[in-house]
Amino acid sequence: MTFSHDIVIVGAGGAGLMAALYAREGGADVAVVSKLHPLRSHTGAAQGGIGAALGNEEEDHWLWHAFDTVKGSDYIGDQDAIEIMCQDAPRTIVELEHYGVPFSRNKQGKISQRRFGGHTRNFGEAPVRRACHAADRTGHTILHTLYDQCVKNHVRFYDEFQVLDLLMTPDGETCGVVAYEILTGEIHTFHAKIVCFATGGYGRAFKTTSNAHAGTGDGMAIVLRKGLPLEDMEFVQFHPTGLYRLGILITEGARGEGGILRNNEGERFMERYAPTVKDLAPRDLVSQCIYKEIREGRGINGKEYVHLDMTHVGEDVLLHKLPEITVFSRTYMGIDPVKQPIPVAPTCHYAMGGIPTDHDGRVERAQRGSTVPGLYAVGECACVSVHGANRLGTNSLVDLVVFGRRAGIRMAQEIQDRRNEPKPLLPDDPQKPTRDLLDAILSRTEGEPVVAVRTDLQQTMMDNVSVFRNEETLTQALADLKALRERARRVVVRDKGKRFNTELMDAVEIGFMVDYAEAIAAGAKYRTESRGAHSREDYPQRDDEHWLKHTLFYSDGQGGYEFGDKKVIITRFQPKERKY
Amino acid sequence: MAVETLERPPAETTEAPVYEDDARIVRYKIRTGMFAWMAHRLSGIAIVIYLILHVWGLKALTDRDAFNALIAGYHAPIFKIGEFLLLAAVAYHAFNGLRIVLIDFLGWSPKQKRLFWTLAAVTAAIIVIGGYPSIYAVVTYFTGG
Amino acid sequence: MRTYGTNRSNALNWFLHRITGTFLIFLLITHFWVQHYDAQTATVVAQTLSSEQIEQGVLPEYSSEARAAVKAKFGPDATVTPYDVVMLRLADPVYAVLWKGFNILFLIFALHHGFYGLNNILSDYIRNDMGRLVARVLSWSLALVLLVVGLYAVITAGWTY
Amino acid sequence: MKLNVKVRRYDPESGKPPYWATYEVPAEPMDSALSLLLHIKWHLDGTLTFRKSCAHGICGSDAMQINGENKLACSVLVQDLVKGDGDTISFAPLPGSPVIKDLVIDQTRFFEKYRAVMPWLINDTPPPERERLQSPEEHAIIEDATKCIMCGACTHSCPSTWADPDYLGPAAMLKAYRYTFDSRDAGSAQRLPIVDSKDGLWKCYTIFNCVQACPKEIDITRWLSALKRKAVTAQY
Repeated sequence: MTFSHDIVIVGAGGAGLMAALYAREGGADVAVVSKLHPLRSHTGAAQGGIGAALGNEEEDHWLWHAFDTVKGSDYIGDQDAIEIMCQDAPRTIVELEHYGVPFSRNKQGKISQRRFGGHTRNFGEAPVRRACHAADRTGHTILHTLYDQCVKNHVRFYDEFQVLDLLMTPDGETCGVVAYEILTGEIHTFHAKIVCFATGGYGRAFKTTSNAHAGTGDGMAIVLRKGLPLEDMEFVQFHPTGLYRLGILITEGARGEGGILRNNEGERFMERYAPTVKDLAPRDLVSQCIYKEIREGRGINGKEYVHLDMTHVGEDVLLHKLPEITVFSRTYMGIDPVKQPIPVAPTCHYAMGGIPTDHDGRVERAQRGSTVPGLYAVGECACVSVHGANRLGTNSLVDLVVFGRRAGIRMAQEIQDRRNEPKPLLPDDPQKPTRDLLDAILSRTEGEPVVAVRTDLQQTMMDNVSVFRNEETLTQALADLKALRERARRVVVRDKGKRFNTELMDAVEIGFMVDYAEAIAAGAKYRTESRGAHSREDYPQRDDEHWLKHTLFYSDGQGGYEFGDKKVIITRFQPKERKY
Repeated sequence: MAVETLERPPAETTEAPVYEDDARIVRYKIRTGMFAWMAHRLSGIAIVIYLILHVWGLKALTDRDAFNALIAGYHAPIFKIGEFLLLAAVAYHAFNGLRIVLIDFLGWSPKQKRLFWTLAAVTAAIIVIGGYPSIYAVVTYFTGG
Repeated sequence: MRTYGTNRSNALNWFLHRITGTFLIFLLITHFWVQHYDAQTATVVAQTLSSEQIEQGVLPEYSSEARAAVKAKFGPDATVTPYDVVMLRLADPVYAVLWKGFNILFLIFALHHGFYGLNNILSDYIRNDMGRLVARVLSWSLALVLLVVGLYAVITAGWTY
Repeated sequence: MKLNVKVRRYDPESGKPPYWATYEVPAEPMDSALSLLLHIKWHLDGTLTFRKSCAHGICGSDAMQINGENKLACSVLVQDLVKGDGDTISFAPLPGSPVIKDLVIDQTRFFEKYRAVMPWLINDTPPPERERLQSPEEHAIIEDATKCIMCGACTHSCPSTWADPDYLGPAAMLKAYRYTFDSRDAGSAQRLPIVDSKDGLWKCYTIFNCVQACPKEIDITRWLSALKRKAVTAQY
C-alpha cells in the first residue's frame, strides 16, 4: 500500500515528535513512522536534565552555555550552531513548559535547575545551576508531553512500522520511504515531499550500553547506503556512571546533587584530574579517568568498576530529586544508595556523530550548503555539529528540542513554498530492494542465528573501539567487521511468519549495525589524534594543525569506504588547551 | 494506489486472527484489595437476595397469624445458621464499605492494606460475639441440650 | 474508533451510594439491636425450634421483660406472640411515627444501596447496551415493587390493633 | 540455577489456539525476568515474540503477566519470583486485550482510551513571556501521576476492564487526573464529563490491582479518588 503525506518523519523520540509538532502547527500534513510506539522511544530514558541559561537559580548567560559547549566539544563543535542552540534553548524550554511539561519547581514557582558536568559560570569559573529537570525523569516527561501534544494536533502515527529504505528520484530528490509493518508483515511505501530521519543512536553496537534494544542506529545506515556521508562517527560517548555490568544509566545529576566518585582506596580521584570542577568534569574526561584508575589497579576489589558515593547527600535528596536511580540501584544491584556506594563503570551512551545537517536539519551531501532536496535529520542520528568530540550532559535534550523545533518550522515553510508542486515521482517498483532483502533472509535455511553475529560485533566494538583506542585495536576491529559483514549476510531466522516477526527485523538490523560500526572504527583509525571522547593511546595529544576538522565517511556498502573533510566553524572561542 | 490518509486505513491483510479471550473473569493473583472487592460483591449479592425476601416477608405484618408463623419459622435451625451467615455478610460488607468510603472520601488509599486488616479484625470480633447466640442455639439444638 | 464517555453524569448515584452505605451502618446497628438484643423488643431470640414444633404452632419464648411490657401495655390477659412484641412499639402513636419513619428511611436507603450495587455488577458483566437496559429496567422495577410492599406494610402495621 | 520457564504461546498463522510451552533456562538470582525471555529468543526458539526496548523500566514495552500478576519483565528479578533451582516462572500476555502473537497484545483499545480523555494541557489564556509559575506544592499534587509510563500493566490488571472492555481504565484516567489537577490547566469542564460517565470513574471499585501492578509504584487509586471527588463537586 502507498501512503501519501507532505512530511514523513522516521522515528518518534523527542526530536521526531518535536519536528512533527512544529511542522503540524505550521499547517503541514505530517506522518510519523516509528518502529516502536512513540512512548517507547529512548528519549524517555533521559534522566538528569535539559540545559538552558534561564537563570532561575543564579545568574546565567547563554554565552556561558555556548562556551561550555564549545569547550566540552574539544573545540570541534561548530560554533555558529552552538550559539543558535544555546540562544534558542531558554525560549524552547519555556515553550515546552507551556505545552505542559511538568518540570520540577523552585520556591518561586519557576523551573528548578541544578548543576551538571561541564556547565560553568563565567567561562569556566565554577559549576552553575543550568539543568532544568523533572526529578530524574526529564526525558520521560518531555516525551510524554510531546506525544500528548501531537495527538492533540492530529499528527498521523504509524506505530510499529520499521523503515527499511529511503526513496530518491534519479535526480537525488527525496520522495519517500519504504517501511515494513511489523504487525502484518506488509511492505508499504510512503510517498512524501519531505522525509526527516529522527532514528536516534546506535549504542547497541557496543556490549555495555545505556541504550535501548531498539537503539540500533537504523537511520544512519539507511542514509549511508544511499551514498550520503556520516560525520564524525569516531566520537562515541561513554557515560562514566553506568551500573556495573548492566550499563543502566545513573544520571550525571547524581553528581550534580553532590555524588562523589571513589576508587578502591576511597580516594576522590577526580580531584587529581580536574581540580576546579572535580566530579562534574565532562563525561569524556571522567570516563577516561575511571578507566585509568581501573588500569592502575584501583578498581574496587580489583574489578572493573569504581564507586559512586551518594551516602552523604541524604535520603531526602535521593528520594525526591533522584528517585529513579535510587530505585534502579535497589532493583538491579540490590544496593541502597542511602547507605552504600553504587558500583559504576563507563557505558556506551551517545553518538556525537551522525548524518551531517545544517542548522535547520537539512541533510548535506558534502560541504556546507550541499543540501539534499527534501531530506532532513534531527536528534541523535544527526550531526549539526553541536557536540563535536564530546557532548555535555543535558545537551542531548537541548539538541533534540532546539533543532527538532527548527526543522519542524523549516519543513512546514518548505511545504508552504512547494504547495503548488506535485510530489516528486516515486521510482518504479520502489519496494523491490526491500522485498528482495527480506525474501533473501526468509528463504535462507542454513546459517548462523543473528545473536551470534551481534554478540561478536558488540564484543569487538567494546574491546577495540571504546574509551581508549590505538592503531592495533582499530585494525583488529576493522578486520573483525569485514568478517562480520559476510556473516551478517548469511544469518538465518527461525520465524518465517508475517505476523510480528521481530526476529526478521533483528536480522535486518544486524546488517545496519555492521555498516555504521565500520564508520565508527574506520573514523577512529583515520583520526590520528586524541580529542574529546576519541582517545588514541598512540596519539595522546590533540592536533589542531591537522585535525581541527570534521570527517565525512562515505561507504560503497561492500566494505570499501573513503573520507572527506569538513571545516569547523569558529566564531568567538579560539581553540585552547582544555583544562577543568 | 496512493491514499491521502486522514486516519490510518486498516491493513490490507488481516486474515491472521487476533486471539481474544472473551472471559469476563480472569485468573489473577489475589491480593488483599481484590479479595476485599470479591468478598464485598459476593456478600452484597447475598444481602440483596436477603433484602428481597425480607421486604417481601413484611407483607405478613398486616396479618397476626401469618406474622407469628413467619417469626416462628425464623427459629428453625437452618435459619439460625442463615442468621449467622447474614451477620457475617452484613458485618463484612459494612466494614469493608466503610474502608471504601474512607479511601474514596478521605484519600486513605496509601493506608488501604493496614485498614483492611484492622477492619477485618474488628469484623471478625463482631461476627464471633454477635453470632455466638445463633451458633449456641444451633449447637444446643443438635446436641439435645 | 469508539467514542468513550458520552452519556450523562453518574456522580450523584455514586455519591449517594457511599452516603446511604454509611448511614446504613448506623441504621443496621439500631435495627439489629432492637430486633435481637433489646430484651423488651427482640422478636427473634436465641432459641431454636424444631420443624415439628413449628408445625404445631409453637412460638418462641420471650424474656420476662418483654412479657411484662406486653402485659403492661395490652392488659394482663394479652398473649405474648411475636406480633404483640412488634405492636408494643407501633401501637403508641408517638413512638410509632418515630419507628415508622425509621423503617421507611431504612427501606429506601437499603433498596437504593442494594439495587445500585446490583446494577453496577449487572452493567459490569453484561456487555451489550440492550442487555444492560433490560437488566436495569427489571432490577429497578423489582426495587419499586419492594418499595411499595414495604411502605404499605410499614405504614399500615398496627392500624387494626 | 536452572528454571522452568512457562510461556503462553500463540501463533496466529498456525490457526491453533494459545498453548503453554516450557523451556529450561539457566539464570542468576539478579537476572531480570526479561533476560529469561531474551535467552529463549536468542538461544532456544527465535519465534518467541514479545516487545522490549529500554530494558530498565522506563519505556513500558514489556508489561506482561508474570506468575499470575502484571509486571514489567525488565523490572522484576528472578530472585523475587522463585525460591531456587528447578522452580517455575510463567509468562502470559496482559489479560483483557486481544493477543497478536505470543506475549504481544493489541494496544489499539488501550491507546484509544488514552486519547479519549483529552490528555493534553488545556489553557486558552495567552502564555506569559516566561514559564507559567507553579509552586512546588502544586507540582507535588501531580508529580506521582507524571511517573506513568503507559505500559498498560494497571489497566490490564483491573477486574472492571476484564469485565467491560469499554471501561476507560486506570491508565487513561490517571492521565485525566494528571492534567485536570495541573495548576496550569483550565480544561476540567471538558475533561470531567468524559471520565464522569458509565465508561469512567464509577467503575473504579478501589480494588488496588492497578496499584499492585504499577511498576512505577504510583498510587493510582488515590488519584482516581481525588478525581471522583472533583467530579462530584463539579456537579453540585
